[in-house]
Amino acid sequence: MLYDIFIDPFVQMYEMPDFFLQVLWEGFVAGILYALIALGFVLIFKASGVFNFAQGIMVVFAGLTLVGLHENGVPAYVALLLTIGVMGVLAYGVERVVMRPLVNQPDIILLMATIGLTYFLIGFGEFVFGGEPKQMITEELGLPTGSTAFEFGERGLVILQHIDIAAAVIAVIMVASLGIFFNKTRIGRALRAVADDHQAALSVGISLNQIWAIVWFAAGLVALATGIMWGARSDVSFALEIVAFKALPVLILGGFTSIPGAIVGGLIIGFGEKIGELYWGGLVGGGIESWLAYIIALIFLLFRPQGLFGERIIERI
Amino acid sequence: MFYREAGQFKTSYKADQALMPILQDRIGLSVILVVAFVIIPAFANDFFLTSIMIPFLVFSLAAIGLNILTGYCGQLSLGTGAFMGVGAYAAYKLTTMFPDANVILMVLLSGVFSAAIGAIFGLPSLRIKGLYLAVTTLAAQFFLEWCFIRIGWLYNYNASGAIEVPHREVFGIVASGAEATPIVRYFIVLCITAGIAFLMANVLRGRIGRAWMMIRDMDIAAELMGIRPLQTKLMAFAVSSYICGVAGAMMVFFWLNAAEPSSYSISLSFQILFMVILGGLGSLSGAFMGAAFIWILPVFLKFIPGTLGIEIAAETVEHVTFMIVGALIIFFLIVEPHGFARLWQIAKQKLRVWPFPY
Amino acid sequence: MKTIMQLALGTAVALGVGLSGAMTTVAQAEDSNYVPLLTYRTGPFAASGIHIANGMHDYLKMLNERDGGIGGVKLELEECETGYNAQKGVECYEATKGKGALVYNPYSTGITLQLIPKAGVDKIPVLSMGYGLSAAADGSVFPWVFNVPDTYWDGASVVIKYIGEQEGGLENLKGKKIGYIFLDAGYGREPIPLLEQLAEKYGFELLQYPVGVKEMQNQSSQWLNVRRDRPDYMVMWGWGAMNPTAIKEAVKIRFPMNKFIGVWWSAGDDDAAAGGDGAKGYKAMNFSGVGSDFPALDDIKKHVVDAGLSSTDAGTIGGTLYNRGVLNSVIIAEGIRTAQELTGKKVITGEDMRMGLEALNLDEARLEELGLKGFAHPMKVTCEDHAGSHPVFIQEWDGKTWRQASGWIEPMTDLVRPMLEKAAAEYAEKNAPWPARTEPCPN
Amino acid sequence: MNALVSEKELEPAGSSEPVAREELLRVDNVSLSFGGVKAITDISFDILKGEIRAIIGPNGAGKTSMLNVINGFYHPQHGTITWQGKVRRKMKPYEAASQGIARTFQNVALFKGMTTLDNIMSGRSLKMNKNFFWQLMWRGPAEREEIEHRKKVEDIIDFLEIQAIRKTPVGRLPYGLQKRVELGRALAMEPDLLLLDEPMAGMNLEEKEDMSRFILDVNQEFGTTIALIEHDMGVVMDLSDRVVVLDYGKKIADGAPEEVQANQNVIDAYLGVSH
Repeated sequence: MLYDIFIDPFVQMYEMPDFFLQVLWEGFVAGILYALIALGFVLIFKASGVFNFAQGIMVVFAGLTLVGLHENGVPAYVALLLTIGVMGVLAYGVERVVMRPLVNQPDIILLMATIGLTYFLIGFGEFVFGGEPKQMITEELGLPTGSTAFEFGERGLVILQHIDIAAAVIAVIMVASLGIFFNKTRIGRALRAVADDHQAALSVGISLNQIWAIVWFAAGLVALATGIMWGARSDVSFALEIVAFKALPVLILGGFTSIPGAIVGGLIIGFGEKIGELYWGGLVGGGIESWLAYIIALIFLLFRPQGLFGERIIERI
Repeated sequence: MFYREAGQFKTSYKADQALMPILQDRIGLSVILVVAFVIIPAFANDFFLTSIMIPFLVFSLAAIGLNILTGYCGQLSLGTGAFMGVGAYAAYKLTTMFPDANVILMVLLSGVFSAAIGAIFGLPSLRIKGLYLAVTTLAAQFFLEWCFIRIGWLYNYNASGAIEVPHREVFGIVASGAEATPIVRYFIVLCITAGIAFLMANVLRGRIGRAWMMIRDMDIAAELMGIRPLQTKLMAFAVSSYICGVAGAMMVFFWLNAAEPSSYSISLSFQILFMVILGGLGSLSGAFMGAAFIWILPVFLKFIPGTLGIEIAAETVEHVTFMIVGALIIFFLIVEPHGFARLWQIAKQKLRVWPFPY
Repeated sequence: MKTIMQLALGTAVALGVGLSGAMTTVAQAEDSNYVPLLTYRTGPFAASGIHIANGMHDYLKMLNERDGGIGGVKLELEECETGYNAQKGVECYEATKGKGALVYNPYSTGITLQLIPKAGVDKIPVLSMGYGLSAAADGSVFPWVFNVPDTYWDGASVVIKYIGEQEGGLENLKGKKIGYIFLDAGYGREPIPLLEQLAEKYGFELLQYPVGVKEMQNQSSQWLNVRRDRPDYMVMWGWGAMNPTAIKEAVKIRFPMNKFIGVWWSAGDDDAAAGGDGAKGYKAMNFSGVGSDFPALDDIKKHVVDAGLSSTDAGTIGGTLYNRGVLNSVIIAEGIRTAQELTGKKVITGEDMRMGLEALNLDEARLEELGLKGFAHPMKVTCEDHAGSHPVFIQEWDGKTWRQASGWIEPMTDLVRPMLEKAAAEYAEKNAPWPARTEPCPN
Repeated sequence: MNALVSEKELEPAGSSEPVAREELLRVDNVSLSFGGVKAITDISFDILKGEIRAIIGPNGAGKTSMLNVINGFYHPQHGTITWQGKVRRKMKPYEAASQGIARTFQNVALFKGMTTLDNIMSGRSLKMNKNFFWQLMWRGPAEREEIEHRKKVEDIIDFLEIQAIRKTPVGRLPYGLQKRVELGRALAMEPDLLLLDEPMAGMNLEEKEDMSRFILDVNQEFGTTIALIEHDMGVVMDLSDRVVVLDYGKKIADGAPEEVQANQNVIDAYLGVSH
């Protein structure tokens, strides 16, 4: 028993290094996708203090809109542009209808409102585009679909999916451009000001409403990118929403306000759950992936309540 | 005008501390109880009892349970569904282990197990607060769900992986199983829910209820006033989980008759959370109002078009229901973030001054 | 504030009116047979549910349009959306049973389990076609439940038999590894006891890969495990979004698709199409016709779909799951017809329907008469055997469409039947006092 | 009013002649830092039974941190605290409360969702002990206990003249009244030592006078020892028996109000001589 827990997994890693590499790669890709969802959360939380539960559903909604438009005869790239437009309208609508009237409410009320938004988007998306899962239009968007296999040794084999590589590249580009946007542009500076202190930002003439609409739009774009990537891995349907829950432990690890935290947290959860499932999951019958991420986050929190990148909390009265 | 306490003087602290110090409230409650215990059983059909009243009462109880934790003690939980599941599985194990025992007693006892599990998952609450805690309760949700699937002992190794409610009689009346009539189930559920609601009202107006609210409103100050945070929070977790566990056991024993692990999934947790928030955090009557709204509205939306002779495809109804429920949640949060309970108070205030608002 | 009060009042009034409407049971029309269809076009399993729902609805609707119903009596159809959710399933059941429902087709193992004990009490049979509780095939214990044409145990035995054939005989399975990937719920777990027994008997190794309902779209771990374990064959018991994801992942790890076999619920056209070219060669069991080349389906297209009486997309007629839904409705319709013949009544009750289903005899001649020659294997229900252990065939995906890849393969009834009886006895014991069968046998 | 005064507290109350007072609390060489930031450096002073002890100093001098150390919310890295003659081990805030230390806060820390009555009742938490099962029943012991304590709380409400807002949620009260409720809540604990953190901050003159009167009454009628932080020098000089002055986390003076007022260090600190 002890051997199975403490020694055997490592022996396996050593004996099948190609497989171990493959596991790491899968963990990396899953982590990137978790990180992208978490990134959407962080953007909104930073700027408005809203824990946007609907981020997961926005991923599906964006993907569904894209595919749905394409199914109705819109060319892929036009559909992509239209979807970006839809996300813009959504951002504006959310700011107008949900955020503005609820300003200054307690966290839990805002959280509930975003859960209400989740329900609305599920109903709306299925109402317009139908409930059946759809295939992501990967090829039409010019994304790679094949795979490359690296063979070495007698049975050594590592397979990399091109779409996964693309996902990683796009994630890096998104994070980099967000970084530039935050640091180099006027709106980005305003955004950071809002994140620091709403009142102070208001007093120097920054429009909160405008900023909120912009972050929701940015989160919508991140959601679209995530939706395309994840949709290409499985399919586009609201069942995907459950996968989006994984972004929550990622946030816990990375902290609600840290973009690097979201990335690192995503990778930790991605690696952790794949390695845990494949090398230890078998001991308890497998399937531990469904909760391992949360337990990792929970244990982590017990030792570092402020998250990976958060500052130590000094309680004051 | 109609709701006016003028002339009702309280001459003792005892009278002032009563659950309902105002006569009109007492009359209102009596009317509700008469409707619940006499009128509904006398006139309602099976559909109304099984699909509206029983689920409504079960969910009300679960909402009370969550309200204790979230509304009164301020600890946000997304694991309600799993705690309800613990109650259900515990009740199932108890009744199959002791087939001759009183099934109602077993249902009430099952809550003890969910209370224990709830307290264990409440331990991190000492260090983790707010939304962070909510995410950690998801660990409870998903871990327990996994247990319901993987631990065959819990469902007696049924090939179906589900728990099926056995036939049990209490004092010669069939109380559970397929032969139990809706009216019997309704009375059991009604008595348990009303009983627990009453007992909780007692706890909440006393020392313990106050301690929970102190933790909720300002945990640091509460601690400086001598409240032990861990004990108090754990107690809230335990009491809340007990109630949720009983509700979960009632859900399978007196309503659904069989349950798969997916019956106690995260969506159930959200359903209950909606009820609590819309009904009003920190309000027992709000729990009932929230449950009525969240449960009955979709049923209403689903069956009304049919009875009015409008042909709408079933899936469209479902989609529209989602949209309407989502939109109404946002709408009510904007109109009154403190829920129906506050709306009701405002309405009472209006009645008090009507017809002269000034 | 005033507007809110008005709104609240309005809502209350509307609710009151609505509820009183819902409470008054719609009087059953004297001249029709009422068939509620518990379907799901929403939720995580909508992918599979929509096609089934379309097939079920369209065939019965077609009978109404073409023949004016069955035996001269129209069918009153009502769909009730369950979303594969047990709560809503019970709600649908309670809402419809008072209207004189003849039979229930829950299309969810969870809802089926809830209805099994109620069926005998409310006197409405449950028809769980190829799903639900395997043990219910024992008609002497479960007179009110029918799971024609096959149980999951039949299916599992067919898969092993087929793999044995591929390997040149069951004896060659010795030392082979067979992987079993399944939806981690009652549905996917049910075949395991039989598979384990077969593994012992034939000496192959059974490797299990459970997929949680939440993880349906994120199966990379399971398939990495498959890659590590290198099984010779993979068998899948999937549903909904699990199927296309599994097929994609199998393509990804370059698992030989011709050694990947799904149950009849993993046989959807969309499921296989998700794998693209790589999915060519994927196999699945089936017991309902392949393609749309049947006169009855032409009638559906003509009378229902083209007439705009259905939400079906004409291109999906003939899909595996659509045809499955049609077969389900054929059994309902034939059950009603048989019941009408047995009782001499036109408008029948749930009890009559039970007799009709129990006396069901769908032979080749009858299938041809229905315009469904070769659509299904002939099936005959007996009082003891409510499933029938009917043969199943294997179909193969050619990259565009399914084509039949084997003849009809008989299940290992000799092995399955004793297990069924044992399981039925266990169920009755666990749910004691389980009512003994008192219903007369119509045969 | 008498109901509130226990025998123990009656003892030093009202005795006008200056007796050698017993030491209630002593702080020896306490240092506290957060990471690298030193909040308190090597501070020692004592609080005698029955006196009003003021802690003053410019903003950021470490006054509130000192109170936090006294009631166990912060744990100093160095130094000891002696409470009623016994050296105190590292303890949790609720243990300090159960030993008889109550306090009010710089920024009002009332339980916002509760009424005035409930807030003050919350101060009785430590004195109430009927368990969960009695609470479930209510009728009987739990109700009797509740009424018994309600009487004491009503006495405090009378004392503070806040009868009219008894059933008002405290969130809706004006600031001055909130401060008063907070004092009531601390009084309900019947503490041996009452820590007041800027009880008069943000008040107008009239409110300050009221508050000063309450503080003196509490000290004289109930004999409660009081340690207070206050910026209003006039108030400090009038109310307190002895004053300790902190600046940059260090003690710069300690003694009677007049002595402290004349101390050059104190004058420099307040006038801002560069360090």
